[in-house]
Amino acid sequence: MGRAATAVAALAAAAIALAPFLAGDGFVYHVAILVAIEGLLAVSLHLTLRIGQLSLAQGGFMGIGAYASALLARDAGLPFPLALVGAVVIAAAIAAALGTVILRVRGVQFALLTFGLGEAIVLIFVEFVVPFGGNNGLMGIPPASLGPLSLQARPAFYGFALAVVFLVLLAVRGLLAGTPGMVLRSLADNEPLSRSLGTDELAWRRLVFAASAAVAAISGSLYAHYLGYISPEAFNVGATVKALIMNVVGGVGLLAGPLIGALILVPLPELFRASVRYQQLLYGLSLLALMLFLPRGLGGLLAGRSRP
Amino acid sequence: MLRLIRHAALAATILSAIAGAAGARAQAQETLKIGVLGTLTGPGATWGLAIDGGARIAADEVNAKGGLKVGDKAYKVEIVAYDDQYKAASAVTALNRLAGPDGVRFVLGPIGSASLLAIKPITERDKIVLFTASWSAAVLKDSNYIFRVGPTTQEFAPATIAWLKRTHPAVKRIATVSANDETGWNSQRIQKEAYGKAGLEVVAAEHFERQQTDFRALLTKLLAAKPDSIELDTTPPPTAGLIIRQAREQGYKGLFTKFGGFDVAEIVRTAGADYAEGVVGISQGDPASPEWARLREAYAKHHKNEMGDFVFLFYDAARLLFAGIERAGTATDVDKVVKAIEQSAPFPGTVGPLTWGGKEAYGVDHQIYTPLYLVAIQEGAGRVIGKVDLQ
Amino acid sequence: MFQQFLVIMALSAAIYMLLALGFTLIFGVMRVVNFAHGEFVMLGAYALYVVQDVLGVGYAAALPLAALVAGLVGVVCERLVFRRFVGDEIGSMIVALALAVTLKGAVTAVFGTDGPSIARPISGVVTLGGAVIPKDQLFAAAVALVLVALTHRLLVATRLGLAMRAVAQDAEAARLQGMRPWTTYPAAFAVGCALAGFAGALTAPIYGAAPDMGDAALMKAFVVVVLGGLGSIPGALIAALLLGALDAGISILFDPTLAALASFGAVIAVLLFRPSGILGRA
Amino acid sequence: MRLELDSVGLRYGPVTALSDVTLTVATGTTAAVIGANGAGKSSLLRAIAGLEPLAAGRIVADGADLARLDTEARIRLGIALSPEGRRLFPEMSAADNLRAGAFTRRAGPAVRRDLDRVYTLFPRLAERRASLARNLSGGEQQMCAIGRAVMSEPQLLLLDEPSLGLAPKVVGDMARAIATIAASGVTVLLAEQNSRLALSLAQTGHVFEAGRLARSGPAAALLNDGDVLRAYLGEEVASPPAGPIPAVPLPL
Repeated sequence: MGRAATAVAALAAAAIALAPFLAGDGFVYHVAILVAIEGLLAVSLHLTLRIGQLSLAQGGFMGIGAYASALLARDAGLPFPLALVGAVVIAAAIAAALGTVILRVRGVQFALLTFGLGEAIVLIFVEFVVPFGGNNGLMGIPPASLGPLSLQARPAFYGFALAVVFLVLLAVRGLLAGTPGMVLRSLADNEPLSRSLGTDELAWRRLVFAASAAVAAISGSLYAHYLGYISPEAFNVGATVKALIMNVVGGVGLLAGPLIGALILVPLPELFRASVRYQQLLYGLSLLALMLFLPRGLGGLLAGRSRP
Repeated sequence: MLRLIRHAALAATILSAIAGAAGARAQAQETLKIGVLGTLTGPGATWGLAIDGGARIAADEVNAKGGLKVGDKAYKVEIVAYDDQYKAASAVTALNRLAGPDGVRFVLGPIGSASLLAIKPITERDKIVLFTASWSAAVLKDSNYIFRVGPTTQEFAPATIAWLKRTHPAVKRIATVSANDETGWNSQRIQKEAYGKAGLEVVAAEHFERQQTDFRALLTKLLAAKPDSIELDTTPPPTAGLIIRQAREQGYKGLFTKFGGFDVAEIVRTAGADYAEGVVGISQGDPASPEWARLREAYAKHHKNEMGDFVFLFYDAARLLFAGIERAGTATDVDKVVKAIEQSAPFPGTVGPLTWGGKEAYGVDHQIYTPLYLVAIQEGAGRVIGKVDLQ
Repeated sequence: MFQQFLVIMALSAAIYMLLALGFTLIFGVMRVVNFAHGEFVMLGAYALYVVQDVLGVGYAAALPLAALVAGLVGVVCERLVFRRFVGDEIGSMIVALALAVTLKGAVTAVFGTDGPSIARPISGVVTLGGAVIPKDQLFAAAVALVLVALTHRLLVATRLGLAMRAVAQDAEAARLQGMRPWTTYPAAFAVGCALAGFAGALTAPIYGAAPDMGDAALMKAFVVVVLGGLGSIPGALIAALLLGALDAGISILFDPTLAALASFGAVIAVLLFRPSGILGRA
Repeated sequence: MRLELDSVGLRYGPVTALSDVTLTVATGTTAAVIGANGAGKSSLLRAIAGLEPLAAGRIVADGADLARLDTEARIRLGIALSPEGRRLFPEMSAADNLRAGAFTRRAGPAVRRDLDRVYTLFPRLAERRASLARNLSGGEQQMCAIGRAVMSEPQLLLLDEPSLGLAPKVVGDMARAIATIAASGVTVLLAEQNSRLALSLAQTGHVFEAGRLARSGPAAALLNDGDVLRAYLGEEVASPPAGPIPAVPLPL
C-alpha cells in the first residue's frame, strides 16, 4: 500500500472506531464493546497462526483470563487494573509452561491437541464448583474502574476497550516487526535452515504462544468485568472457532484482518435476527461463500489482489 | 468476470441483510413492546415457548379490544422475543437488545436461574421489570423489579411430599435427579431438605449435564441405592422422559415423581406411553378443563408444539402486567407500574385467584401464588388426581 | 453394578466405533479433519425421522435409506466444498466448521429446534448374568459391529477399497496405477458420511434427535480417532473400547463431566507422547 | 508401442524443466535417458505419464496425441511409470501393491498369469509377498515397484532410476529383470544416473543437459564416445539415498 492509501486506511479505521461515540446509542456501544473483546480474541488466535500453528485453545485462555480476573477482583479484592494484570500474567505463564511441551507437536495434530486442551479447560471450570462456580459461573464481578474513574457506563468502558485494543495492536506489531517476527518469518520460510543456524526456534514460538495467551486473557478480563457475569460455555471451542472465522473473513495475512472480521461477524447475527429460524443457516452460508469465493478474506480485497 | 459477479453477489447479500434489519427497525409508534426472554430452543424450549405463547395470547386479546388504555392513549401491544438458549451469556446479550434498541421496560422470563441471576444486576439498575419462573431462592432477594409468576419448590415441596406420604405409605427411599446448574442445585437442595423433614430417606442425589441424553451410567449408580421413588425435580420434561425410559429399561419398578415443571406431552413423547404410565407431577392447570382447551386453541396459532402448563403462568402474568399498566396510567414510569401490580392482589387468574407473598422468605412480596394441581399420566394423558394446598 | 458397567461399556464402544470409522476414513483418504462429521450423524437421525415417521417406511428399510441420505449429502459437500481444500489441512478444517454451522442451520430451518418425535421400533430388554440389556441398544450395537466388519471388507477385498487405501497412502502413486483420486474422494466421503448417518439413524430412536446432537457425536468420534491414531482403523476400534470403559467407569464412579475431562486428558497425553495413536509407531 | 516427442517443453512456474525435446523410441526397443541430477530426466518421464502438463510441443504414442489424455487414460492405453523413489504404498502388503498395479484390468486368468510372471522374475518378492511394503528392503521395494508397473500390462514402460541406492549385486539382478521385460516386446524408456548400466541395456541413448536433449545416438556409440564418457560416465556421483517413503496411515 502506498503512503496515501495507508493514510486513508488509518482515517477509516479511526472513523469506525469513533463512530459509536457519535451514534451514542446504548446498544451500539454494547455491540462495539463486544467487537473489541472478540476482536482481541481473534488477534490472539492470529498470533498463533503466525507461528504456523492453529491453536483451538485460545477460548480456553480467554476463560483463564476471565476467571482469574474475576476471582482476583471479587474474592481477593484487588482493584480492576491489578486483576487484569494478574490475569494476563497467569494465562501467559500457563501458556509458556504448556508451550514447552505442546509446541513440539505440529500441523493437524497441534490443532487437535489444542482442541482437546480447550475443551479440558472448560470442563475444569464446570467440574470444580469451588472456586469456579460450575455451570453457574461467577456472578457479581465488580465493574471495571481505573482508580477513582468508574468504567461502568458503556461509553467509558468502550473508550477503555478501544485504548486496550490500540495498545495490544502496537505491541503485537512490535513483536512481529522485531527480532521474534524476523525469526518467525525465517521459520515459516525454511525451518530446518534457521534451526541449523542455531536459532532456538522453540523458545521463540513459546514466546509468541505466551503472548497470544496474554492477549486472550485481556479479552477475557474485559469480558468478565463488562458483563459482570461469566460461565464456562462462553469460552469453549465454539468461541475459538468464532475467532478463527473472524480471521478467515478478515484475512489471515493481515494484522488488521482479525479486527475487520470481528467488525463484520459480531454484528452479523443482529442482521439476521429478524428471521430467527433461518439465522444460523444464513450465517453458515455467508461463511461458506466467503471461504469459497474470497479465500484471502475481506482484508485481502482491501490489500489489493496480487495473487493470480 | 466470474469473480466480479461473485463479489457483486456477495455484496448484494450483505447489503440486503443490512437493509432488512434497518427496515425492521423503522416501524414503532403507539405500540408498547413487551419483551420475552426464554429458552426457545433445546431441551428447555417447552418452557420458553410457554412464556412466548402465554404472552402472545394475552397480547392478542388486548389488541383485539383496541389495545392497552393508558391515560388517553391506546397502545398496541407487540411481543419481542429472544432466545437465551438456557445460557446466561446469551441472556445478557438479549437483555441488552431488549433494553437498548427495543426500548423494552417489561420482560416476561427468563426461566433459567443462571440467566436470571446474570441479568439481575442490569435489570435492577436500569429499572426493568421481570416476570420470571426462575426458581432459585436468590431470585427475589434484594430485588425491587422482579416478580415470580408461580410457586416454586420452596412453596410446594412440603405439600407435594405430604401427599406422597399419604398416598404411598410404602415409599421410604428417595432418589433425586436434577440438572447440574443453579436451577438444579437449588431445587434439589430444597427437595432433599423437605424429604428429610418428612422422614423419608434420600438415598441418592445425582446431577446431569443439560445436553446429556445417555443416562445409563448415572442410573446404574442411582438404582444401586435401591430407591422406592425417583424425584425428577426440575429436570426439563424431554430429558425427564429419557431418564424414565432408561430407568425402566434397567429394571426400575418404583414410582416417578416430577414435582417441578411437568409436561405430559413431552414426557410421553420421549419416554413412550408405556414407560410414562403412572408418573406423577404438578400442573398449573387441569388438562381436562375448558380453560385448558381455550388456551390450547389460542396457543396453536403461535406455536406448533403441544401446549405446556406454564402457558397458564405467563398468560396470567401478562394480563396482570397489562392490568397494572392500565391501573398505573403509565407505560413508562416503571415504579408506578410495580406499585400498581403490588396493590392488585387478589388478581383473577385463569383457574383461580392469584395472591402474593414471600416477604418472610425473600424480603419482598413478589412471589405470586397460583393454584396447583397434582397430575398423573394415565394412558398417555394427564389426569388431575388432587390439588396442592400451598398455605 | 460391574455387569452393568460391562454392558454399558460394550454397547457404547460399538457405537463409538461406528462414529469414529467414517471420521478416520475421510481423514485417511482425503487428509480432511471433518469437523462437520457430527452434523452427518445428525442428518442420519433426521433422515430416519423423515423416512420412518413422515413417509411411514418400516425401520429395516428406513435405516439404510437414512444412511444413504447422509452419504449423498456427503458427496455433494465433497464436490462443492471440500474438493477446493484438498492439500490444505487447516483450510479444510475451517471450511468444515463453516459447513457444520450451515448444516445445523439448514436442519433448524426445516424442522425447527425441537427434536422430532421418532417412533421406537424395538423395545423390551434381555437379562444376562444380572445385567439388563435393552434390546434396541443391543440391536444398534450389533448393527454397528456388522457395519464395521463390512467396511473392513470393503477396504481389503474390493477394487474401491484398494483405491481408497492407495490414494490415502500416496495419491500420486495411486494415479500412476490408473486410480482417479477425484472419484475416490467422493467415494470415501460417501462411505464416511453414510457410516455417520447410520450412527445417527441407529441412535435416534434411543436418544432422540436434535439439531445440535452432532456436537456430542463429534466429541466422541474425535476422542476415539485421536486416541487410535488419525486414519488408523484398528487403532480406532481399540480406542473405542477404551473410551467406552473410561466413560462408563468414571460416570458410574464419579460424574460424566469428570469422564469427559479424563477422555480429553487422554487425548492430550496421546498427542504429546504418541502422536500416531496408541497403536502407532512412536 | 512407438513413442514420439515433438518439441516438448515443460515448466514449473518460472523454472524451465524441459525445452524443445524431440526424440523417438521405436516399438519394442529400449531407450536410455541419461544425464546429471536435475537434467530433466524425471520431468520427461512424468510428462509422458501425464503427471505434468506440457508447456509446448506434443507427445504421440502409436500415432495418437496424448494431449487430451490424463494419467489414468494413458495407463489404460498401455503407458506405465515406475516413479523415482519407488513410491510404493507403505502400509499395504507387497501383494496388494501388485494388485494395485493391475487396478485398470479386470481380475481374471490374465492378471493371475502376470502375477506369476512377476514372482518368477523376482523370486525374492514372492517370498515377501505378505510383508508390508515399508518393511521391505530397498532392493525388494524396487522389485515391487517395477512389478507393480508391469502388472498394468504396459506396452511402454517408463522406469525412473531403478538402480538408485541399490547394492551392486542387486543392481545386476535388476538389470537382468529389465532385460527380460524388454525382451518380451515391451518398449522401455529407462532414466538413469548410472549411465553405463542404462546404455548397456538400451539400443539407443539420449543425453540430457539442463533440460535440453544434448545428444542422441545408438547406445553402443555413446558408450564408446569419449565426450559422453568424460561428462557422464567418468564421474559417477555417489547416489543420494532414496527419499523416505512418506508415512501415511490407513494400514489394514
